[in-house]
Amino acid sequence: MIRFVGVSKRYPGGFEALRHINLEIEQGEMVFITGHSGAGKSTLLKLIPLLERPSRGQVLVNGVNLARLRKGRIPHLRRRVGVIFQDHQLLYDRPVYDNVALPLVIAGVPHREVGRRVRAALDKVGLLNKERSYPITLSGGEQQRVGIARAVVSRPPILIADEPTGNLDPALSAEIMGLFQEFNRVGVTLLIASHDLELIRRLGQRVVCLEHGEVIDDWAGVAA
Amino acid sequence: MIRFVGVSKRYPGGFEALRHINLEIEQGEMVFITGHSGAGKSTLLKLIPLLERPSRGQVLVNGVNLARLRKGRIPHLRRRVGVIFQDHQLLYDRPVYDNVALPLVIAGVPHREVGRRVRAALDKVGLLNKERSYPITLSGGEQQRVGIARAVVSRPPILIADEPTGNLDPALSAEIMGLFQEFNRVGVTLLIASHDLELIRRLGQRVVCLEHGEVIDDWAGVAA
Amino acid sequence: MAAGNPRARSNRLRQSVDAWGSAHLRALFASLGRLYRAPLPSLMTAAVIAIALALPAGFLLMLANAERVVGSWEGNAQISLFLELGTDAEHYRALARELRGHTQIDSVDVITPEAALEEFRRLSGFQEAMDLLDDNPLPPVLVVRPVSGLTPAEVDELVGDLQTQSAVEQLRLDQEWLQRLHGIMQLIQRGIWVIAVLLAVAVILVVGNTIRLDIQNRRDEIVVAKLIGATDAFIRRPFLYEGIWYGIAGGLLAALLIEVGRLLLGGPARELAVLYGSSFSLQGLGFVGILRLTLAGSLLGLLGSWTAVGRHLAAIEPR
Amino acid sequence: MAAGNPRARSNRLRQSVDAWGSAHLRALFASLGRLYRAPLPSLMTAAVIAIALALPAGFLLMLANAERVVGSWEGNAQISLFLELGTDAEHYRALARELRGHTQIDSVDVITPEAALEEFRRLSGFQEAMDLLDDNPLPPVLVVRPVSGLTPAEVDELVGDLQTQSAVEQLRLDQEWLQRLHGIMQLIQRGIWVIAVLLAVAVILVVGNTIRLDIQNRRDEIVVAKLIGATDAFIRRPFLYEGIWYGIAGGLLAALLIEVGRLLLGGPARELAVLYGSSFSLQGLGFVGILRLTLAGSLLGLLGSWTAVGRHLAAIEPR
Ligand SMILES: Nc1ncnc2c1ncn2[C@@H]1O[C@H](COP(=O)(O)OP(=O)(O)OP(=O)(O)O)[C@@H](O)[C@H]1O
Ligand SMILES: Nc1ncnc2c1ncn2[C@@H]1O[C@H](COP(=O)(O)OP(=O)(O)OP(=O)(O)O)[C@@H](O)[C@H]1O
Ligand SMILES: [Mg+2]
Ligand SMILES: [Mg+2]
Repeated sequence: MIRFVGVSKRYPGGFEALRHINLEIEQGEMVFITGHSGAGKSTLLKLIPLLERPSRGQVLVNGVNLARLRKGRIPHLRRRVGVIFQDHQLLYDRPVYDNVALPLVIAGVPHREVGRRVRAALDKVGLLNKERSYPITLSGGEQQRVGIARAVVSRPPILIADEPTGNLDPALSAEIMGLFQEFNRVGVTLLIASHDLELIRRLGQRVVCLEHGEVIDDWAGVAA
Repeated sequence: MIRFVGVSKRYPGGFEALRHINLEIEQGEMVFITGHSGAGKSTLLKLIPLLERPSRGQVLVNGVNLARLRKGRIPHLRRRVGVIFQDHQLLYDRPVYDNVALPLVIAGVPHREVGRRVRAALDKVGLLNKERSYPITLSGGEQQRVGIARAVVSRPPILIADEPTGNLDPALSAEIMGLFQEFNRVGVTLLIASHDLELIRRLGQRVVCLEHGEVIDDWAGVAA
Repeated sequence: MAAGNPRARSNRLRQSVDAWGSAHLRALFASLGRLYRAPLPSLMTAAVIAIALALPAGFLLMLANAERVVGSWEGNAQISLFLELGTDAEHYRALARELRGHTQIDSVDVITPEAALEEFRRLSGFQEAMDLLDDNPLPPVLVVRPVSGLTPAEVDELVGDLQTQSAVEQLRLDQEWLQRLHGIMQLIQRGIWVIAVLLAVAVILVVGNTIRLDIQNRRDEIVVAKLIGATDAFIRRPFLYEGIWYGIAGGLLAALLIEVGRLLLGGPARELAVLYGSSFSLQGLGFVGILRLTLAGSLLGLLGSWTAVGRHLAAIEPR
Repeated sequence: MAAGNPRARSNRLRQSVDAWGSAHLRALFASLGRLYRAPLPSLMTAAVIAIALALPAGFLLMLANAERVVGSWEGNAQISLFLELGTDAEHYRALARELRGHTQIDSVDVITPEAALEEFRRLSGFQEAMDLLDDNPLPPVLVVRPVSGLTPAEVDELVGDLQTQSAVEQLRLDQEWLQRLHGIMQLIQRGIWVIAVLLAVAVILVVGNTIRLDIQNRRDEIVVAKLIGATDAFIRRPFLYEGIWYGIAGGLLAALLIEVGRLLLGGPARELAVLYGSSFSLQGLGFVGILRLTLAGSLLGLLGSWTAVGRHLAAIEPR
C-alpha cells in the first residue's frame, strides 16, 4: 500500500530530518511510529499526502510514485488519505458539523448524504451532542475527536494520525485507539505517530522506531 | 498566593464547566491539576490571568480580588503570570528569538538586557541553537519548549502550564518537569494541568483532581 | 462497452455538469453570505468602489449635459445673411420663405433696407447726411436662427449651405467664445479619460487589495481545505465571486451617488438655465447607463480579484 | 521620603518619558518595516489613496489655472470709451496720457474723429453722404486695454473708475460670454467640493478597510500580545502609525500623479494658449501644495486607522 524507498528529507535550513528510510506498509496494516522529539515522525507522515516532498528516494502509494503525480491530481490523493493533525487544524469560525462536513463538500457528495455521514462520524467519536458547537468552546480532547471525525468521514482507505492522543486522558486515549482498531478491522491502513509507549505496547501492533531520522527498530506486534 | 472561593463557571452555551470550587495555593507551591477530558482543567487555569471570568465566586491573586481589577490593570496582572499554552500560541512569522523576547519588549525592558535574558531562557530549554529558526520549522516538542522559554523569560512569580508535556516523549517530559521543579525551588508558584498520571505520581507533588467541574480529590504529595 | 453507450455517457455528462453547476452556485452564495455576515466592512469596500466608479461616470454625464447646453447655445447663435445690394423685395422675401422651410432653421427675420436705414438714422448721428441720400445704400439682411440643439458640425454645415445661396453677399456668425469653450471642453474630456483610467486602476487595486487581505485572513481555512483535498478551482471560486459582488454593489451604489449628485447640482444648473432663458434640466444615467456602470464594476471587480487570487492563493500551501 | 527628592523624581520622570518615546519609535519603525516587507501590497494601497487625493487636488489646481486664464481674458477684454462729441484734441490726448499712467492699464489707443470718419467712409458705403457733411458727427474714442491677469472684481473696479471720468460719454465692455463662463466655473467649483468630500471619505474608508483587514490578519499576534500582558496602547500604536504612513505615501504619490497629469494636459493647454496669443502655462502644486497634500493624506490616514482600530481591536480578546 505505502512504500518508502531510500527516502531522505533535508529541510531548506540544511537539517536532515529523514535519512535513507526504507519501509513497506501493507494494505490493512496498523503501524505506530515512535521516537524522541525531533526524530522525524511528523516529517515521515507528511510525505504521504504530499505535504512535504522527499529530497531523495521515492514514496509510492498504491503503486503510484508520488514524485510523478501531476499537480492537478494532488487533491485526489489527499482525499484518499485521512489526516489527523497534532494541532487539530480545525476551522474555528465554523461549527463542528461544518468542520466535519468539509471533506464531503469538497468531494462534491450530495447534500442529503452529507448529513447522514457527518452524524455517523460524530456519533463514532461521541460528539453527536456538540454538532452545533464551535470548536473554541470544546476542550482540547473534544477538539481532537472532531479532527478524528473529519478524517474518517469520507472513509479514506489510508488514515494518518500525528499524536492523536497527546492531549487526552488515559481512558479517552484507550477509547480512541479502540476506534482506530475498529477502522483497521474494516480494512483501513493506519499510520500513527505516538509517544505513549505504554499504550502502544498494550495494543500489540507493529511499531517503527525512529531516531535522528533513521529507522532503528521495526518489530511486528505480538497480536499481529 | 492564589485563592478560589466558591468559584463557578457557566459558559455562554449554558454548560457549567466549574462548580463551586474552593482552593488555596500557597506561594512557592507546585500543584498539578488532573481529570478527564472536559473536566474543567483549562477553564480553571484561564481564570487566573483573567482569560475567562468566573460566573460566581471570587478569585484572589496575591490578595487582589480579580473581579475588582480595573481593565487597565489587566496587562500588569498578565505580566506577573507566565502561561504555557496547550497549543503553544507562538507567532509563526517571527523567529524563535523574537517570540521569546516579546514579553520583555512589551514590558519595556532595555534592549541589551533583552538579549541576555532571552538567551538564558533559550539555554534553559535547550534551544539556544534554534534562536534564528522559525517556529514552523521546529518539531512539536521544540515548539512546546519555545512556549516554555517565553513564559519564564520575564521571571513571573506565578507560572501556569496547560498540558506542557502533551506532545513530548517520556524522556523530554521528565526533563521539562525537572525544569519546572527548578523554577519551583527559586520560589515560583506553579499550576500544571496534565494527563500524565505516572509522571505526576513520580514527582510526588500536590495533586488536585477535577471531575465534571468539581474538586473530587486534593492530596499533598509525598515529597511535600 | 459502457463508454460507448450514449445513454450512460449523457447521464454521466449531466451528472458532472450538475456537480459543476452546484459547485458554482455554492461558491456564489457562500461568497454572498460572507459579505452579508460582515455588512459594514463589505459596504465600506463597495462604497470606495462606488466613489471610484461614480466620478468618471458622473463627469462623462456632466460633459454630455454640457455639450447639450453648448449645442443649444450654438443654435441660439444667430447668423446674419447680408444680401447683395439692390436685391429686390420679392426676391429676398422668397428666400426668407424658403429658408424657413429648412429643417435646421428655427426662424428667419427680414430686415428691409428701409427699416435698416430708419434705424441707422435714429442711432448714428448722421441724420442730416442720410436725408440727403437719393438711394438707400444698405443691403437687405436676413437674420437666421437655427433650431436649438445642433452640434458644432451641423452648424458649420448649415453655414456652408447658406453661403452658397446665390443672393448672399456676406455671412456673419459670431461664435468666438464658443470656440474657446470647445477648446476648454476638449481639454476637460481629455482630463476625464485620464481620470477614468486612474479610477479604473483604483477599483482594480481596491478590490485586489481587499481580496488579498481576505485571502490572508482566511489562510487557515485555505490551508485546511487544501489539506483535505480541495482543488485550486474550488478554493479560487468564492474569491472571484466576491470580487464580482463587490463590483456589482459598487456599480449600483455609484448610480445612487450620481443621482444624489444630480440633485445637488440640479439647483444651480437650473438657475443658470433660467438666467439664459433656456429650459434646461440635467439628464441622468437612465437604465442603460446604470446597467453599463454595474457591468463595468463587476468586470473591474473580477479583474481585481483575479489578480489577487492568482498571486496570493498559490503562495498558501499546507506545511 | 524618596518621592519628595526632586532629583530622584526628575530621574524617574526622564526614564518614563524615555520609555514612552522609545515605545513610540519602536511602533513607528515596526509599522514602517511591515509595510516595507510587503512593498507591492503597501504600494497598491498607497496608490489608491494617491488617486483619491490627486483628483480633488488636481481639480482645484485646474480650477485655479482656469481662473488665471479667464482672468487674463478679462484683462484682454478691451474697454471702449466714447468721449463727448466735440472734446478737443488736446483734452483727449491728455486723458489718454493720464490713463496710460494707470497701473492696471496696459495700453490706450486713441481713435480720433477724423480717423474714425475715414474708416467709416471706407467701410460703410455712405461715401457720397459723408462727403456732404460739414461737421464730423463722430466722437473721439479711447480703446483701453487693461493689464492681463486682472480678476473680474478688479476689472469691474477699473470700469467704474473710467466711467467717472468727466469726458466719458459712454463705455462699452463686451463680456457676456465671460459671465457665462463664470457661471459654469461656479458650478464646477461646487462640484469639486462634492467630489473632494466624497474622495476624503474614500481615503478614510480605504485606510480603515486596509487596517481592519490587517488587524484581522494579525489576530494571532494581537491575541498573543494581549495574553502576555500588552496594554491596549501598545497594540494600537503600530496600526495608527501604519495609517499615517499610508496617508503620507499616498500624499506624495498624489503629488507625483498631479505632476504627471500636468505634463499630459500641458500640451493641449499650451496649444490653446498659443491660439489666443497668451503666454499661459499650467501652474503646479509647488512645495507648499505638496506639503499640504501630504498633511491631508496623513490626517485622513490617521482618521481611517483610528476608526478601524477603535472598532476592531477591542473585539479581539484572548480566550
Ligand atoms: N519546515 C522545516 N524546516 C526546517 N526544519 C524542520 C522543518 N520541519 C521540521 N524540521 C526539523 O526536522 C526535525 C524533525 O521534525 P519532526 O517534526 O519530523 O519531528 P517529530 O519526530 O515529529 O518530533 P515531535 O515528537 O517533537 O513532534 C526537527 O528537528 C525539526 O527542527
Ligand atoms: N468557550 C467555551 N464555551 C462553551 N463551552 C466551553 C468553552 N470552553 C470550554 N467549554 C466546555 O467546558 C468544558 C471544560 O473545558 P476545559 O477546556 O476546561 O476541559 P479540560 O479539562 O481542559 O479538558 P482537556 O483535557 O480535554 O483539555 C468542556 O466540556 C468544554 O466543552
Ligand atoms: Mg511531530
Ligand atoms: Mg484543556
